[in-house]
Amino acid sequence: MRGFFRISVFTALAACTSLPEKPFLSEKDLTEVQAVLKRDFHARGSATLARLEPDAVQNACNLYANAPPEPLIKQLEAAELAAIRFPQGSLIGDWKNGQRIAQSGRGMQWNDGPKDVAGGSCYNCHQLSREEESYGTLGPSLLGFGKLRGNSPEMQKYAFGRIYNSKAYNLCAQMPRLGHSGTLNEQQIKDLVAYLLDPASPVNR
Amino acid sequence: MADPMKIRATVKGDVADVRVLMVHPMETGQRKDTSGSVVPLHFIQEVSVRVNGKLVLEGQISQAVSRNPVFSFRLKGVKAGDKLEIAWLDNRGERSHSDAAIA
Amino acid sequence: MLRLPVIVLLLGSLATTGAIAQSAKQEIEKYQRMIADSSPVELFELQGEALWKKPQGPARVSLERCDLGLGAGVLKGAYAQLPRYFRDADRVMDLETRLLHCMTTLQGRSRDEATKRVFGTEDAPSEMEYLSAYVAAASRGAPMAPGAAHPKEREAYALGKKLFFYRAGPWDFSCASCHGEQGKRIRMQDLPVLSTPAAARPVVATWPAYRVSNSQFKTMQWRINDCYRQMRMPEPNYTSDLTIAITTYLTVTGRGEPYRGPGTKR
Amino acid sequence: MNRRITLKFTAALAACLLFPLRAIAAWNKEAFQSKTAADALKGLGVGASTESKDIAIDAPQIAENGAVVPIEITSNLPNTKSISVVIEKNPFPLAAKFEFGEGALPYVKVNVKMGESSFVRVVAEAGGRFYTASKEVKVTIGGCGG
Repeated sequence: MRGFFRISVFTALAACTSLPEKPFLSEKDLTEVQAVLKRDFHARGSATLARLEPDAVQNACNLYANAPPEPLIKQLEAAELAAIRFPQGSLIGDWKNGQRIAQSGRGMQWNDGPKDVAGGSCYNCHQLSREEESYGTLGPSLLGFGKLRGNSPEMQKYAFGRIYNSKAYNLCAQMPRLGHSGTLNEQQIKDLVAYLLDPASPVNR
Repeated sequence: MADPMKIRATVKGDVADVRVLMVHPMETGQRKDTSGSVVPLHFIQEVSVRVNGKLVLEGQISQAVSRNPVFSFRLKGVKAGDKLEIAWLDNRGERSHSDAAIA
Repeated sequence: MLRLPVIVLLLGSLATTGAIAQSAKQEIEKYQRMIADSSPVELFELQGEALWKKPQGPARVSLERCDLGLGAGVLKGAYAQLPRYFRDADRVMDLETRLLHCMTTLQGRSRDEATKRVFGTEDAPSEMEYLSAYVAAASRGAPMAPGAAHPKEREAYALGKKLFFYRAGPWDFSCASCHGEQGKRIRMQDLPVLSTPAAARPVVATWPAYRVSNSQFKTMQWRINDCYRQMRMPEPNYTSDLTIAITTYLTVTGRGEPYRGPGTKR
Repeated sequence: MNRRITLKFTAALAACLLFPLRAIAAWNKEAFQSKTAADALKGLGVGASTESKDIAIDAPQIAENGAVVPIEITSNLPNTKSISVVIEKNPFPLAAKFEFGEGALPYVKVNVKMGESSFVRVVAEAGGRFYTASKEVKVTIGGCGG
């Protein structure tokens, strides 16, 4: 036990200190890369060339190696938050459907058909329930998310917003903006909120 | 005629390690192709291994064996230069046969 | 006062989770060793050899006189020195780009015909896949030493590096989104931090590779293409400078280890 | 071109001449088409069997993908005549049966498909009796799943 202790503390420290090299892309670099993308990509299926157009969030995160100056972060986060369309009433949908969405890695790819239902790819990066052992670790574990935080209206709103547009809360977060990008619709996000917050959901059992 | 097999047989002492690769789709009858139609059941059922003409090992297999099957066996009492023959027969009656010298 | 036990508890649970993750990692490594031991990759090499020697195109010639960088027809060790700058084409080329060049110049085939189906299926692997297996296999044991001295090679490396970290598309992903942090995984798949030599080396030394999950042989052009698909981006043009730049950046970062592919992946 | 055809023809002919008859045992349809492990064993003629530590199964505890699960089996039981592999949760559990004649060691390595996590049961026949061992393999999800 003691051995494990030391190892995990050490690993945790090592992970914090040995971040890989992150180059600082200049304005000129961004212009160059954008020109290369426009030249060397073609549209396929639903993946049109319009997707290459950068927005303010991407520009800021690229230009400052994911750490823009604080005022810029505040300004852009506020704009992202303001653009979230929060539905009225309860934000808790059907956790069972939420589980299917969390499991599915489909959607928005050029090989996805127009009738294919998109997923949230949640398990690719997060641990969510004990039942599913094949979970990714790029994001934090969300095991017991609702059990730890409750399911108050404020918490529902936070969970909904975070899934809809993670950049409104953490500007250069690695998590996709699942609502903002049109990957998931309002009902699907509500179902994911239920999966996270419903006491009956495997996340909280 | 099916694609060739790839046989590797190396002897150490009097025991030979044999590895054989076969080209076969090993269709389970449950997979759908890109157009959405079910690919019919198609798999190797029998595999036989002979040394200098004598049957030493026989396998019956199902569609649960992976695509492009790879088998490893061990033969004893053999020496370099012995002739190894491996053959398979699938559920459609197609056959393949390859031989190799033990090295 | 109250905080300490909570921290101890938390650390304790972290340690247990760590131990489970550690054993899972070891088991997956064992799985990967076992599938590599019994991989059908040699079958692709055999078919590739037949295609390499088969006369094709209007010129009715084989690829046996193709210059992969070490002289016409020299296969041994040629893959290990790619991508590299080719004077006759005045550009940096990776394996598939160079093969395509030989198909159009030596065999007289049109680019359209030669690239009609570059990524195969489990039922019908492509010519490029077979050829990549064969050519790469002829570099087994040779240290990976892609071109990194010519100005155009340096240019490709620099562009590849920028592309690696550039976030774009509807999901705001860059290559580094998944391959940027040590010890992370997607589902059960470990993610190498490809911007670091230590993590890039074993990857560079084993691509192209056979994928057991779909029984297909996968080339490096496919690898880049499929990452962009999963990044929800449009599709990169086959053998475009962009794809070669990324491959150059990854290969130069991971150079030095003897080639031991074509590999076998989950 | 001509030579190729001749070669192929000769090989095909040789295959027919060398293997004109089924060898020792024909494919056991009843056992292979069984949908439960118990029926498959019955189809193989396996009655009572004893758990044995003399059967070594080397398989990964976690397979990143069910399409290829390598399984390596060694029997240390004297006079092992056959080794059968049963994947309990597969739709058709019996995956393979190998019979060893004089000149073959009771060892085999084979890649199998597994639809889901399951116990892999191995039954060895030695000296007219049946022995068994099993190992659990967890099938997981490897990549992005898209």
